[in-house]
Amino acid sequence: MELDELYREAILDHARHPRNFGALEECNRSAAAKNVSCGDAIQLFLRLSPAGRIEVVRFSGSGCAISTASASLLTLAVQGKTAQEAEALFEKIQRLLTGTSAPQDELPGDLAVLAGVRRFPQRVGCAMLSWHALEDALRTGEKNSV
Amino acid sequence: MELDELYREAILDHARHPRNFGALEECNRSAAAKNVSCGDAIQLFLRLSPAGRIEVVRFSGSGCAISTASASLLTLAVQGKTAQEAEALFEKIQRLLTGTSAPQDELPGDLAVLAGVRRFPQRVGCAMLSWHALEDALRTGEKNSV
Amino acid sequence: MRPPEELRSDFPALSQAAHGHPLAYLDNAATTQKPRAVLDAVRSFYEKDYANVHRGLYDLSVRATEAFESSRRRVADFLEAASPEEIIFTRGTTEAINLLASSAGRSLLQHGDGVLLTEMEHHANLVPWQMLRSLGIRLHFLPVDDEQGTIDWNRVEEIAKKHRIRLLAFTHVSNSLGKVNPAAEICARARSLGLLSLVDAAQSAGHQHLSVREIGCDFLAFSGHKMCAPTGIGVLYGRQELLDLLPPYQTGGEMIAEVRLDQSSWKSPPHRFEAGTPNIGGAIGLRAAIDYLQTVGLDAVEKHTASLASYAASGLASIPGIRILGPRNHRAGIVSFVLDKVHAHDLVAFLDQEGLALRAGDHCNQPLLRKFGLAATARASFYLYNLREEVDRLIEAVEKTRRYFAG
Amino acid sequence: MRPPEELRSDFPALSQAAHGHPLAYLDNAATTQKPRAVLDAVRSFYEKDYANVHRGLYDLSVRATEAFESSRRRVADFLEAASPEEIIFTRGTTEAINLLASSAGRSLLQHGDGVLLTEMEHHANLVPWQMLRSLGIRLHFLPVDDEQGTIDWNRVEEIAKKHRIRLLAFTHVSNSLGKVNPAAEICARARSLGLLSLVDAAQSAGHQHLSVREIGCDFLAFSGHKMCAPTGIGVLYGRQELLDLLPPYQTGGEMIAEVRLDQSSWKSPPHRFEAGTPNIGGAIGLRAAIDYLQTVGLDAVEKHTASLASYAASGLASIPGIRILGPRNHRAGIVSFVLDKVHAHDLVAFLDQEGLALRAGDHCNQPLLRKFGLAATARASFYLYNLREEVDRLIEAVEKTRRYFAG
Ligand SMILES: Cc1ncc(COP(=O)(O)O)c(C=O)c1O
Ligand SMILES: Cc1ncc(COP(=O)(O)O)c(C=O)c1O
Repeated sequence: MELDELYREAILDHARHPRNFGALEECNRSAAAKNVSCGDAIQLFLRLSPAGRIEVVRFSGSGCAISTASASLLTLAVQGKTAQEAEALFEKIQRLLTGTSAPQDELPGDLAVLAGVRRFPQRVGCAMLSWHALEDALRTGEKNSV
Repeated sequence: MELDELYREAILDHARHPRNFGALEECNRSAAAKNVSCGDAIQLFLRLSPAGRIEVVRFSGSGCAISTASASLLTLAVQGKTAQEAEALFEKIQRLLTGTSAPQDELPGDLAVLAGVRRFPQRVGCAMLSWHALEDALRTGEKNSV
Repeated sequence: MRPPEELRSDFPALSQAAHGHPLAYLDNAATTQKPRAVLDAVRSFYEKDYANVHRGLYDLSVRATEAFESSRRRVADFLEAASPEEIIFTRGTTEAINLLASSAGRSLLQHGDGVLLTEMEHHANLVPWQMLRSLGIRLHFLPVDDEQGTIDWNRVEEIAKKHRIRLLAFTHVSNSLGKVNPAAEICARARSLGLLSLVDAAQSAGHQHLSVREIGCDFLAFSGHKMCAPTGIGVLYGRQELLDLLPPYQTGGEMIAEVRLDQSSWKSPPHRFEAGTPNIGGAIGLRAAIDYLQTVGLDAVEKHTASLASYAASGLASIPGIRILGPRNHRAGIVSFVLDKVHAHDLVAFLDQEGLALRAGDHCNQPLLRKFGLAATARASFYLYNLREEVDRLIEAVEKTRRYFAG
Repeated sequence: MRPPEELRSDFPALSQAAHGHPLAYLDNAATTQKPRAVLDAVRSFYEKDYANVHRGLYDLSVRATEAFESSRRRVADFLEAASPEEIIFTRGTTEAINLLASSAGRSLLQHGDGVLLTEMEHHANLVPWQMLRSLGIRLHFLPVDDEQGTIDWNRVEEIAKKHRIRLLAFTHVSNSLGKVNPAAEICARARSLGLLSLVDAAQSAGHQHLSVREIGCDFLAFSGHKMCAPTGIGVLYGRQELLDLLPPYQTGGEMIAEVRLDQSSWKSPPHRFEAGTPNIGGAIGLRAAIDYLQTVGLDAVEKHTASLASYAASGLASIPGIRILGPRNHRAGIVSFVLDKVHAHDLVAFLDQEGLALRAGDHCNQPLLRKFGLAATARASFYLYNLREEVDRLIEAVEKTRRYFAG
């Protein structure tokens, strides 16, 4: 089935068992993102070290399998990264999913499973939701109200 | 030419040489009518006798050949008639031109030349313009401002 | 009614495949497909009779005007309106309600007046009224008591008296629940309380017999595209004596009597409310759609779609973890549902793979869904060309998706 | 450009007879005929790719959304806009200007601000601004100095300073005079004075190369039906940073971000301004019309229509008692005229008998015609498919009519 390309086993696993799920009380950065066309909403919580490294990252909210799995994968991917490295990752995934970079420009590690979204433009917004929250949390210096 | 049906010789004659044309200072009834879709405007002036008979009738304004000829013909047709008779004539011509009465139900006298308008629905408004002013002048008891 | 298998062949779009399956188009509450008769009528109009309307004195424009105005008469007949002057052409239901809210907000409704809505209104019959708040007009809501869409219409009286309600605006058929509100009863009640009434008939027009005379409403709005007509055309019906009181909405050509640099005066309804060149081709298409639907028979359409929906609702009910919204009895051709542990978006993405076109989302009913603790549902909605086999395929595919996600 | 004799065959409506003559359609300023390519594109969209847009997750609706949004991108290219987000779909020019006036009246324009128009504006670019008077916004007018349509644009500065002008709104091409206003120059002047600018491009879009980048306007409006597209679709272009400041116009579905019973929030432009189901088929038709016109070549269209108009103006000038309005040089494809002792309505009724379709009336330009002491003119307006022979027939038929009425 074509859809297996989108709902790879790893995606389903992350959707059923999201990692780093639940609010983080002691965060110093956070942001919410909402997909107005479907109502999916994600809150992202970060604790950055004084040196700007992501020490802890968690998310909460509700969404479809794609947005949930993408958020779960995000938390694994950015943990331990510097803010700059995380931003670079955001830009890479955005380029890859919106088709402005070549497909061979692969995503690193576990994130590679998101590449299947590329063929379903109507779902790119779902996959990008948590990443937009990340972007937002990193860019706005202070803790946002979520 | 089909149009000769509309622009009969008598119509052209009345359009070129309208009868009873010009304002009537000493009127006791008057009304204006305007065709919003083309800008044609007619003012009608009546002097009614105490018994309700139309003693004098004149018109002014500017319009196409059909509306001018129709107004000119109107002045001839209603002169000397009672208000009731004039109203009956209004209704008759309206029925005839808007097609709600049978064509054999002919218009009296000179008015018969207006029957050709029937085949040109876009011109019925022109032909009816002065008649609507007549109707208005008769119905509203007092002299209107024009 | 001609059997739906046969009616389908009137609709070119329905003969396509989707992901290797025959397309089962089950998103009719969003919009309907177009029969060949409608596409032909529009095309032939543009090929033979097209010109701008209302002001032309040449033959072609007389014909175009006559075609356009005869569409208005056709709509008036269709709705059993008292006269064609009661029919205003708009882009659709949304524009119709915006027009009414904007004009009524400057005439029929006064500062301090209340407008009564229900909690099941489509955003199109909610947000335009919210905009009147800045004029001191207050909104009140009849609660929806349960997921079946029950509303206690007896409460209208008490609310109307307490809050100086002037207008009651409600949806005839809920686009997410498939609930059918008793429009005639409601409007009679409104009238007896001295309230004006607006019926949002977006989901009922072209889906059942619809008469403003029988319903007794003051205003009614619908969209052509949900009843076989092209996009971009819809109708606001209004009782003549009320339309006479309403100021214009959009302004410009065609709707004015006299224009001076410093002021202008207006034509009478309906032209007062139709500024600029209207969607002439759309009106021709709407007339053809009405002709088509009346040939099929609206009572039959209503029966057919309701029977498919209740067949679907009972079939889906046997799937573990499913939750079906809407009334148990007397359901219009709409079934919304959610599946435990499967987000509606994932569900319809899977159904799409089986050639089943359903919508997932809030269906422009955010407040209602929020009340039920939901952000989105999947929705199957039926029309005259849908088949029982398509419902069977739906039920099977939902079950298959459930199993897939259950892992 | 392919020769007009050949282009004609792309337009089914042009091959018909009128009163026993080949139809000469000379009412293009009111609306244009549609090429087969546009009719085909719309039909094929409804037959293959039709669904509602924006919210569907199934294949068909993804295709419909893509087709609709690609039409928006096509319009952005056509106008050389900075991005598709600057393109708002409306019913036509009239709605575009109503939208802008209504939204700007609640944001960009303040109580006491002035709007500067010209005396040659179409009612569509006059009456919507008159409606803002109730908000304390004042209107001022640049006079038209003569029947050629001369405007002294140097006066903008003095008026702008004296009357706190905030916006200058003017027609690119006058629909009754055929006067072409130097849009780029005017907008540069407006910008240097700190004024916002709106160009009414109803008569120039699809009739000449048109670039918002070159013109440097803040807003621009046009109608599809005057450039080969179906009725019911048009565009408001607005610079992104200004659109961001504008509140919504119509409200309802598709334009909201979040709806609660007590309040709502809006999407960003352009969707903020497109409430409800849009005219999807109309947008597809507009895209096809742009494709068609660009294949023909817009510079060639401009040259062709201007040359027909100046040929017509000089030919008509030899008829005794004729009075021709509009500029002597650099006239767009429009010629308005009146004949001594023959009312314009009678004149076009006679021309109709000869198969010539012309408009008579005020052309939604009442204040301008009143200034010239006229209630109506006859107007011939040309497009890519008109022929020199048609102009010859026109001149001959006007002369014949004159003789008929001279009796
Ligand atoms: C009940 C109801 N009202 C209003 C609308 C809005 O209709 P449109 O988008 O055609 O303006 C819809 C359609 O989605 C609807 O279902
Ligand atoms: C200059 C001008 N502006 C505005 C309009 C109004 O266009 P529409 O009727 O398509 O809204 C027209 C068309 O008549 C026009 O010529």
